[in-house]
Order: sequence, then structure tokens, then C-alpha cells
Amino acid sequence: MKVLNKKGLSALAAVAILAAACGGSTASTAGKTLTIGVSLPLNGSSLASAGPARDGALLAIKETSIEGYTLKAKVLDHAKEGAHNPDQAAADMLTFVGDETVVAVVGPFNSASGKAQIPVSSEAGLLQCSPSNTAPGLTKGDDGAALRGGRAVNYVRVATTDDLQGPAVAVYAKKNGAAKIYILDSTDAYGKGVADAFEAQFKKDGGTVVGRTGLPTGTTDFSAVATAAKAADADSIFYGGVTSDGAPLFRNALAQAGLGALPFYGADGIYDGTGEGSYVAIAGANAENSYASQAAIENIPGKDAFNTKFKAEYGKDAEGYAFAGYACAQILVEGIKAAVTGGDVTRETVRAAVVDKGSAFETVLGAVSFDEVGDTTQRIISLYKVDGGAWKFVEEINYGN
Amino acid sequence: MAAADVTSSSSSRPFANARLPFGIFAFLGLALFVLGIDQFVNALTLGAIYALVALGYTMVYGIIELINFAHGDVFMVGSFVAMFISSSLLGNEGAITNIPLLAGSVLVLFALTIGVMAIVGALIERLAYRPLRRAPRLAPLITAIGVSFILQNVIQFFFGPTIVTVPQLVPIEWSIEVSGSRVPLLNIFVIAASVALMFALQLFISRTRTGRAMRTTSMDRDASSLMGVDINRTIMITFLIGSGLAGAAGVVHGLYYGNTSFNLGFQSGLKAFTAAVLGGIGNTAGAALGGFLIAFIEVGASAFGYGRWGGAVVFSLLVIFLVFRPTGLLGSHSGDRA
Amino acid sequence: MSRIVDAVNAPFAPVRAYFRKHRSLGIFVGVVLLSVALPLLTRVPPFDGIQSTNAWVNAFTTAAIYAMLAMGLNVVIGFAGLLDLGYAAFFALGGYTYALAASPFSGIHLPFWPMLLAGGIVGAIFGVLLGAPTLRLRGDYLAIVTLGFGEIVPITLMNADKFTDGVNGIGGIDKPNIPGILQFTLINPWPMYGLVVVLFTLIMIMIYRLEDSRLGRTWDAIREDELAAESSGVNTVIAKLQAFAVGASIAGIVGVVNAAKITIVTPDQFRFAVSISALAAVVLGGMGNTIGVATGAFIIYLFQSILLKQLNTLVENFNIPILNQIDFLEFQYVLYGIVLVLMMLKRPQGIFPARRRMREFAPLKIGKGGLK
Amino acid sequence: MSAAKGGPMLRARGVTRKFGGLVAVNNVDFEIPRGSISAIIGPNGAGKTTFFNVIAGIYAPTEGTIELDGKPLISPPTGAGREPILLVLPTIPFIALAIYFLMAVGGDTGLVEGVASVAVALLGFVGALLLNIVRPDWYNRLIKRIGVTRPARPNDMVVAGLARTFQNIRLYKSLTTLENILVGMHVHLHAGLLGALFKTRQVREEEAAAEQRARELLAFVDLAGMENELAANLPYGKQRLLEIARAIASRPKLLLLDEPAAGMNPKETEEMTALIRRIRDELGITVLLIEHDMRVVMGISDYITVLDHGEKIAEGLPKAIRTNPKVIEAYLGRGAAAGH
Repeated sequence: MKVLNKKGLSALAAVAILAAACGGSTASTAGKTLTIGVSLPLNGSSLASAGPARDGALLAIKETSIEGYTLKAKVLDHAKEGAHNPDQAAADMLTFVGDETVVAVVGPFNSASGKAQIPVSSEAGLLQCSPSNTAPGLTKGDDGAALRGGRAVNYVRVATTDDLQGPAVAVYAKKNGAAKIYILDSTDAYGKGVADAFEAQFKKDGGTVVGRTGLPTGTTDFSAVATAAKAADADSIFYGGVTSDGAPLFRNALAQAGLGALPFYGADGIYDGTGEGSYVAIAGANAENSYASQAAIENIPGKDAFNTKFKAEYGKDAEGYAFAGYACAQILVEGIKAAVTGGDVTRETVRAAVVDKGSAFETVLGAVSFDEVGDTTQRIISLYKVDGGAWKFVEEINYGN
Repeated sequence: MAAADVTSSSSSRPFANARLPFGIFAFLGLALFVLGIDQFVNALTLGAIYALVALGYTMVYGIIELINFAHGDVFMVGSFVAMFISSSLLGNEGAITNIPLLAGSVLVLFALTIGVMAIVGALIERLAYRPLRRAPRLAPLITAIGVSFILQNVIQFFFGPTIVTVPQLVPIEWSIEVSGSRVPLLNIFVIAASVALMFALQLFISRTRTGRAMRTTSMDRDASSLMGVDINRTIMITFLIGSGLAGAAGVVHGLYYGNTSFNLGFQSGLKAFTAAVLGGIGNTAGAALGGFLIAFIEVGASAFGYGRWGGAVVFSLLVIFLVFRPTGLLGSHSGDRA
Repeated sequence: MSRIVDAVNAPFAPVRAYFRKHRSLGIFVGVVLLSVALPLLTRVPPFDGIQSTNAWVNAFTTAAIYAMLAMGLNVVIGFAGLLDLGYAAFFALGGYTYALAASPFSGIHLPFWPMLLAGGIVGAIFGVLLGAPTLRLRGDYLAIVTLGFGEIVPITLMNADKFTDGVNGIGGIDKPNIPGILQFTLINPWPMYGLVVVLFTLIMIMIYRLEDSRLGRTWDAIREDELAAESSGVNTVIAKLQAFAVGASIAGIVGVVNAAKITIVTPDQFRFAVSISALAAVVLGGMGNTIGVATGAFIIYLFQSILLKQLNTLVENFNIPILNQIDFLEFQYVLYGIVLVLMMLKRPQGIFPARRRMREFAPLKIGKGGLK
Repeated sequence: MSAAKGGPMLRARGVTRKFGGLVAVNNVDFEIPRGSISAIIGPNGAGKTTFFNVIAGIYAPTEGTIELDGKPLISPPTGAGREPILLVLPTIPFIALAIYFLMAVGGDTGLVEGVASVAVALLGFVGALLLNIVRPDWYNRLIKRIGVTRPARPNDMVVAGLARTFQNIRLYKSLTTLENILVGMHVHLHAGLLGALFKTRQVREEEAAAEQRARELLAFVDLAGMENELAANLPYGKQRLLEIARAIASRPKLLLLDEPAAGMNPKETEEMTALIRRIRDELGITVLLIEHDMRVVMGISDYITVLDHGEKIAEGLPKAIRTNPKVIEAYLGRGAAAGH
């Protein structure tokens, strides 16, 4: 029950970054300054999930030093009136394109913004790495090809696509004894996408979906849906969406309706640690017996070290997309370093270093490499369960290559 | 205004007084039959909260014909004030099972929150709306939007962009049995508290001098000014009460849902505005009815698996309804043009 | 202050008189001059430090799109006096019209130029569709119905997955081209800028012509006194529908351009916030004054999407240590709100209040035949 | 001006108007001779204004008909119960297509067919709605065949040749006087949306001619030189004049004046009386006025009709009305008639 959160910390972070940036030099030493753009939705409700990704990326950039170059970060926020805005996302990408020092970009966060940004960055040959995009159509198939417009891959992502995560949870739920499931989604691209994938797999495996509906982001009243789930006689619940869409509110409403004991499944949208504002923190005791997934391996060697660093910097635990943001920046930095080693740092050399070489990057998420369309080849889904007020690893599903 | 009076020939309806309660009972009966007791209670509870917020909307509209887009955010601020008072000042952690202590805590919580929010509302009126009293009608609408941005982002700055938990003082386990269904006392408490506040408001408006001043001001500001009503004071009091009710709604919201978040205001504001219009904007009883009606529609949509269409259903019904009754359920006050 | 303005204006009086007579030409010349001056301005400090000229030009293009939107909304609100809070819906419908006509999602690839017209027609149809049931409503009842329409459209677009790809939106929309001459691209904003400048000019000329026409007078009359207008023989039903149709068709056309510009449409792009921004632009710019409204929209867009978003960059350029330590992104919407409130308090009539049109009437000629 | 025909300009037969249980106008027969200046008088609450509003098309009569220039103009609406059928019938294709669409969402209809069906359906729906809202003449005739008639609206009255002023002047206050007149000429101008957009030659000529005539009208009511004045800035008396000028701009056969001399000083009243005469004499417009000021009424009226409690109690020449005991009783109360 903490009342005031540690605000000002992110302000301090920005201070640190700006101090680091300004301390080096002004933009006049062109050719020496390299900038990594950070393009995320950073106000309103988007901030809750995208904020950690920014913090992670800024941390990675801050701790990097490259001989003979000054590495800067430039953060642009494309949320408007609290929601990510594809129009602004595209405009921000154009801003990065127009800034010659920018050699790579971390972002975007949402797939709609991805669809708006990828054609721009692709035309400019500017590398971008998304910490969170999971919509398959951004890279795969005709849709992906249309976004790239026949050009070389310039967009990579560290999260594996929805078409794996949803089914993984479905397989696990089935194994865990779920037969009659009630599905609720947040009606947005992520929530609905993952719920659709879950539903398809669950039905394929012989499960019954006893009810399915969606409540848009911003809904606070989940009692009607909880009662509907009760009336449908569900034995398990699936929620497609993120914590700030109302996952813990739904869980609480279920408990109020007397369904608090049912297993509650979600994807990585609710796997956000135990800190302030997290699923576990808000749902409290009701969070027990909840399951979530994460598109990453569980046993990352550097995880604790990263958390220590992160906590030292921002005064809070690294949670949610902090890892992915950090990993993205790590990959971009590795690319830049490779380009520096090659003697010529341009957008093209950085892009090629990350995408074309097929090399693996050691990141906080483990070893990451990319396939021919820029998706991570680390296709591992880890599953977690809330037990005793904390997420406990239960198993891992490897979809291989 | 005069145009409306001349064109819409008002035919007197001899059974109007009897028709309304009958309609309400018929509707409630039908809703109970269709939804079942659990969903019925859900809808009533949700409706009670909508109604409290809608009251403030409609009061402000009635008196200065302003669509107060900031009102939803005043409600949101109210829920945060309640959270702050409850958890930080009163040091509550969760449910209180000691009944006298519970009653005391809840009363103090209501009193403090309503007080703080009344002051906040009055301040907003003084700073953002009063200077525009004689300005074109849409000018205060834009300041209302500005105030809404300020409130949201100030709260976000202090309390963060995540969902924040609020102590649920009334234990959710307490319940009574109604025809085989478990009805939590919490819901009954929420409904009772809201209805009590609504009745208090009705009494205040119809019985007190200030209430009468509010009514005459809403009918004709200039005339009531000539009759000796202090217009600025009356409008200020309207804001005090409207925001106080929003504060009460904030308390109720926190107690019922156990959480709040900085972006609570937008959706609630929209619903409350819809409720106010549906009921006949400017009419307090209508706003309360509208709030309940919207809650029933929404809960119905969710109950039958059309949750994602909820907003569309509410608004479609609203459009159709207004086509047949252009001044809302209990419409009296026909707004002037933009 | 105003004396200085008058002094500066004095030498231009003959020019102004000329262009008042030939206003379409005046608008054309004005917009062209402005469209050349703006990119040049971005070469000058402090603007050059914020972002590249290309990014600026792209921002101006978007700002002009919002300005067109505001001008269209002004027809409904400022001219006819009908408070429309769901204007973004028409913007959405225009965008989806083009997205369905030219994208990999539908598999159809119709050329861009005729779709401009199609967007306008779709907008007009829906404008009438919305207008028809609302005609009996007055004032704020109209506002809520339009608001409802503004919510219904995105919800429907979001849930009719099969036809709109739902919440994912339709991406990879075709960019315009002039066959054999010019292919629009995303990193070169200049062709789109040119297109928008031309469209802006045309729309502004058309709105001014409407305002001065019999129809414009009809709208004025309805706004001033609906009953009196009816008693002057005005069919208020048709006139209001025409206002809705004109406003909506402008939004439809602009929606097509917007979709072609950012190559993706999603339901979330067209939420209430867009309608509210357009409304704020109209009121802030000066309701009823077309140029004022366009300027208002331009300023609001640049303020909200460039100045506030780039405050960090801007401050960094000034190198003031204390200010450098603040993350201004945190405060952007508080600042936006404060600015909205302050501007409204300062200028309740809008920045450029609608001056009553003072047309240059020819000298009085009485005689020949008298009255009939 | 079809002055050749004989018969009264306006003939009301058995006009009754009820508000709920209240009978505001009861079975009034009434005629206005062509080319006359007629007046309706009566004590407060006599139903004058209601009757006036029935003639002006603001209230539909509950019973009775009104003819203007020999043509039926107003009759009570009938068959309102059958009207929904007409609303529903044209929308049936829409509903059918919408159902088809909804089924298609679940089925596997192609994108193009789906969008097309929605488009066609919407067109049908919009068409049906528009028909019922705009209701062109041919549609009115069509529905008349199944017994549905609808009250005419004020703007239909203007087209039929009837113009009015208001008791509490209703000008377009932020428009100039000239623009006020131009709005009054609305029904005689034909520029449409496209004409305005492309400013065709026809439109420009029409506008120029309209402006010319508007100036003449302003000169006629002695407002020459005030063309660019905002209506709101005119003094009260001139606002009245402007309102009359706006009304006659629609070239009516019959002009209804609602208390034209209300609130005027004697000099202004005299000017107003003279103007009303000129309107009749120079423009050949028949005039009907409601007026409280007996000097005005007696001074200019050719015929006077007296209403009391919603019923016609007397009519005739001013001289006869002045001495009619019923009228005196109505105005001064019972018993006063004898002493007068």
C-alpha cells in the first residue's frame, strides 16, 4: 500500500542521461556522436508498461562506451492523450531519420506503431529493435513483406510472436486440467491477438470455450463478466491483455463472484513481477493460482546482475519490459561496435551487423539471434505460476527453430 | 430557448406521474428476469456509481449549461483522495470487521473526501469557469478539457501510471442469501449509500433556500439575479455539491473495486455525460435514472458475451431513444445551440 | 499593441483590398507564400536544432491535415451552430475507405486520386446518416449523439474484424503516385507536403465560397435563430444536412490523405481525443473564422506534437544546466492543459475571433423599376 | 401576384387548436379579403397568438382547414398512426442487408461483397430517412393516398406566399441588415451547393440581382445607407422595420404582422402605420396584423376580427367593432358595455 511512488526517479534517470549526453560535447563534433533513438509511448496508461523498457534501454546505452565515439540516447514519446499514436510514431521515426547521428532505434512498443514506423525506417535503412512487438504480421508473410516493401530487413524484435505464446499457455492449461475455459480479452491488438491464438489452440486440443468476450482498456467494472463466467460454469479463466488493461481487476472481480480458486491464465502481459502496480501487487492474495508466460528463457545468467544495476540506477526492481528494453539496446550497441570494428559506422553497416551476419548476441534475455525476417530465433516460452505472492517458474516450452 | 418552447407543443400527460414509477418497476422486473439476481445486483451497483457521477454533471449543466468534461476527472481525483485518506491518514490496510470501527472509518472517509473534493471543485470553478461566465458557450468547454488534462497528469505524476490499490474496508465475505444467490453486503452498502446521497440531494434542492436558488438560477439566471439570488455563490455551491458527490462516488468506487487509476475519469465521464443526457440533461432525477439504465445495458451486454460491443450498444440505444424523445427521459431543460 | 499592428498593416491596405475582391486568388497566394516560408523557417535557430527540415515538413503536413479537419468541423459548428463531438468518425471512414481500396489487406489497389473523391462521398453519406436522426435534437443533445456516433464508428471498425482486420488495423496502404512522374515515399515528405498544400488551398477557397453563398447565409440564419430562419422560408432540415454533409465530406477527403500519408489505419487512431483536438482548434482559433480555425489547428498541432514532445531536445540545445535536469516529457500534458486553460481565459472568443464579414458592397443604386 | 382572381386571400374554416385539455382556439371561421389590411384583436389570453401561429404554420390545427389564395394550405395531420409503416417500408431492404452482413461476419463472404452490401444498405437507409425528413411534394402526395397528411412547416408557408414578423423581434443579430434581407429572399434564390462552390455565372448574376433588390427593400423601409450595419446594432424601431423588410423580401401574398407597433413611441407608430399602408398600396400585399394598440388597429384596418376565449365574437369594419357591445364587454368586463 505505497501511496506515493518514487517519482522523480525517472526524472533522475533522464538527468543522468542528459548529463552524460551534454557532458560529452554538443552536436558540433559530428561524426563522433552516435545516437540511439528510443521511440516509445511514454505518457498516460502506456507509460506503465513502456516506461521500464525505456529505463532498460537508457541503462544499456549509458553504460556503454565506445572508443572514439560519444554514444547518446534520444527519447521521443509517441503517445498522445495517453495512448500510443501511430501517426506520431511515424513522425518520430522521420525525426530520427533526419538526425544523421541516429544509427539505430529502440522501439516501438505497440504493433500499430510498428506498422506505421517500419515502412519509414525501412526506406531509410535505419535499424530498429522492438522490445515488445508480438504481432506476427509485422515481419512474417505478405504483410511483413508489404511493410518492408522489398527492401532488406531493418526491423528486429526480441519478443517471440503471439502465435507461440497463446498456444503455449493453452497447451499448459490443458495439461493442468482445464476443460471449460472462459476467455476475456482487452480488445486491443495484443490482448485480442493472444486470446485468439490461445482459443484456437485450446479448441484444437479438445477443450471447450464456455464464453468469450472483450472489455476495452479503461474498463473498471469486471463484475458482470465475472458473474457471466460463473454462470457459464467455467473451470478456468484466460485473460488476454496486460495488467493496466485490468487483469488484476478481473481477478479480483472473479474472487468477489466466488471464483477466486479457479486457475487464471494470462500471457506475458501479466508477468510483470511483484513491484508496485504489478499484477501480483494489485490482485494481492487473489493472485494465487494465476499462470503467466514469458517469451524468454527463465535462467538468464546475468539476470541478477542486471537487476542490481537497474536498482542502483532507478531505485526499483527491473520488471516487465525492462529486460527487453535493455536487451534491445544491447543488441544495437553490439551492432554499432561491430560496425566500429569494421571501420565504418553508418546506418547500413550497423543494420548489416545485426541483421545480415546471423550472429548471436549475448543479452540479458540470453543468446538472441534473428531469422531471415528479423524475428528472434529464441522461440522459448517459459511458464510461471503465482505461488506464495511471487511468480514461480513452472516449465518451459521450446518451439525450436 | 424560446424556439424550443414554441415549436414543441407540450401536450399535457395526465398519467405522467404514475407512468414513471410504473415504468421503472416494469423495467427492473424485466431486468431481474433477464439477467438473474447476480447480474442484477452488479448492474445496480455499477448504476449507483454512474448515477453519483452523473448527478454532478447534470447539476453543472443545469445551472451554467456547461458540458463539464473535467467532471469525470474530478471523480478520479476523488477516488485518489479517498485512497490517500484511507490508507495514509487513517492507516487502513484492508477490511475492518469491527462494526463500530468500520462505520466510523467509512463515515470519516466520506466526510473528508467529500469536503476535499468540494473544495477542489469550487477551485476549478473559480479559476477556470467563472472568468468565462459571459464568454461564448464553447469557451469553458475547452477549459474543461484543459482542466481534465491537468488533473489526469498531476495525479499520474504523483501516483504513477499504474493501477493503485485502495483498502476495501467493508469485508467482501459478508453477504446475505437471496433466493439461492449470495449477495455481498458490500454491493448493498454501495447501493444504499448512493441512493441515500441522491435523496439527500433531492431534499436539498427542493427544500432549502439555496436549493431553490439553484433551481431558479438554472431556469433564468438574469431573472433570479434580479430576485436577489447571488449567482456566483449559487454556482459555486453547485460545484461544491457536484464535486462533493463525485468525491463520494470516488469513495464508493474505491470501497467496491478496491483500486483506482489515473485514467479512470475519461470513461466514467463519458458514461456520466451519457447518463445525464439520457435522463434529460439538467434534471437530477433523470441523471440518476440514466446512470442506472446505462449500467443495466452494459452489464446486459457483458452478461451475454457482447462486452466488446458495450459502448456501441449504449450509444446506439441512446441515439434511437433521443430520436423518439429528443429531451431525454425526464427532459425539461432544452439546451440552447452551440 | 493594436496600434503597432495597424501601423504595420497600413501599407498593405491596397493589397488587402485587392485580395478581398479576388479572395480565391488571395488564398492561393497566401498559402503558397506560407508553404514556402515555413520550411525556410525551420533552417533558422532554434527550429533547426529541434529536428531536420524533412521532419519539420512532415510535421507541417500533418498540421495542415489537422487544419483542414478543423476547417471542416468549423462548417458544422462555426457556421451552422451544430455542436459535433464525433467528427473523428468521418475522418476514420475516409481513411478506411482508402485503406480498403488500396492495401494488401483487401488485395485491391485502386489509384489514389479518384479515392479522394470517394472519401468525400463516403464522408457525405455518413454525414447525412448521422445528421438525419439528430435534426430534431437541440444543443447538447445533439452533442451527445454525435459523440456517440464518434464512439460507435471505431468500436464497429474494431469489432468487424473480417472487413477491417479489427484492432490490428490495415497497414501497408498504397502511397499515392503520379504515374511515370512521381512516386510518393515515406522518408521524402515533400510530395505529400505539396499535395496537402494544394488540397488545403482548394478546401479553404471552397469553404469561403460556401460561407458567402446563399447556403452560408442560410447556416448563419439557422445559427442565429432557427425559428426565424424557418419563417424566412429556409428549409432548416436540408440546410443542416448540407452542413453535416459538407463537414463530413471534408473529413472524409482528409481521412484519405491521412491514410495515404501514414500508410496505416487503426480504430484507435480515431478516438474521441481526435474529435476533441479538432474542437479545441475550432474554439481556440476563433469559431466561425475559417483562417483563424486553420491557424488554431496548426498551432495546437505543432505545440502538442512538436514543441511539447521535443522540449527535452530544445532545452538541451540551450544548455541551461538546471533545465537540462528535468524530463519535460513528464509534464507535456500538464503544460498542454495549462495552455488550453490560459489561452481560453485570455481570449474567450478565440485567437482570431470571427469578424463579421464586411463585403465590399457596390455603391447604392436605386431606381429602375422599383420593387416588384 | 395573382390579383386577378377573386375571393378572399385567406379563408379559415372551423379552425380549432387544443393543448391537451385546453381549447385555445375554438371553431373559428375567418376570411381576409384580397388586398385588405385586416386585424385580429382581443383581450389578453384570447387565443390571438395561437390562431396567428396556426396560420403561420407553427402549430398544426387540431381541426379545420385554411386556404391561401384559393389553395388549401393547412389542415390537421391525419393518419399519424399509419406513418410508421412508411418509415419502415423503405428501410426493409436495409434491415435485410444488415442481417445479411451480420451473417456474413460469421460466414465466409468475401470482403468486397460485404463492404458493398453495407454500402448499399446504408444508401437505402439514408434514402428512407431522408425521404421522411425532407419529404418532397411527390412523397407527400404518395402518403396522402394512404390517408396520411402532415402539418405544413413555416418554410412551406413562405413558399406558398405567406410571410410573418415576430412580436419579440427575431433578427439574425450578427448578420448585417443587407444579409438579413438576403436570407428573407431565400425562397426566390436557387444557387445550390455546387453553384456556390464553383461560383457559376448564373449564381453570380443571381447574387448581384438579389443584392440590388435587397438594397431597394431597405430603401423602401427607410433603412437606406445602413446596409453594412449589424442588425444587433440597430435601434429598436429600425429593427422592426428591418424585420418587416425581411418578411416582404420573400414576395408574400399575405403578410402577417405580430404587434408591429409594440414598444414604439407615437412618432414611430405613425411611421409604422404609414409603412403598412404602403406595403399594401405599393406592393399589393394583403396584410393581417395582431395589435394591442387600438389607435393603430382602428387607424389602418379595413376589417377587424375579435377573438375572446378562443372564439370569434365579432368581425367587421372598425366603426362597427368600436361600438359592438360584445367587444366592449370582452375588453372592459361585464357591465361596462352599458355605460360606454
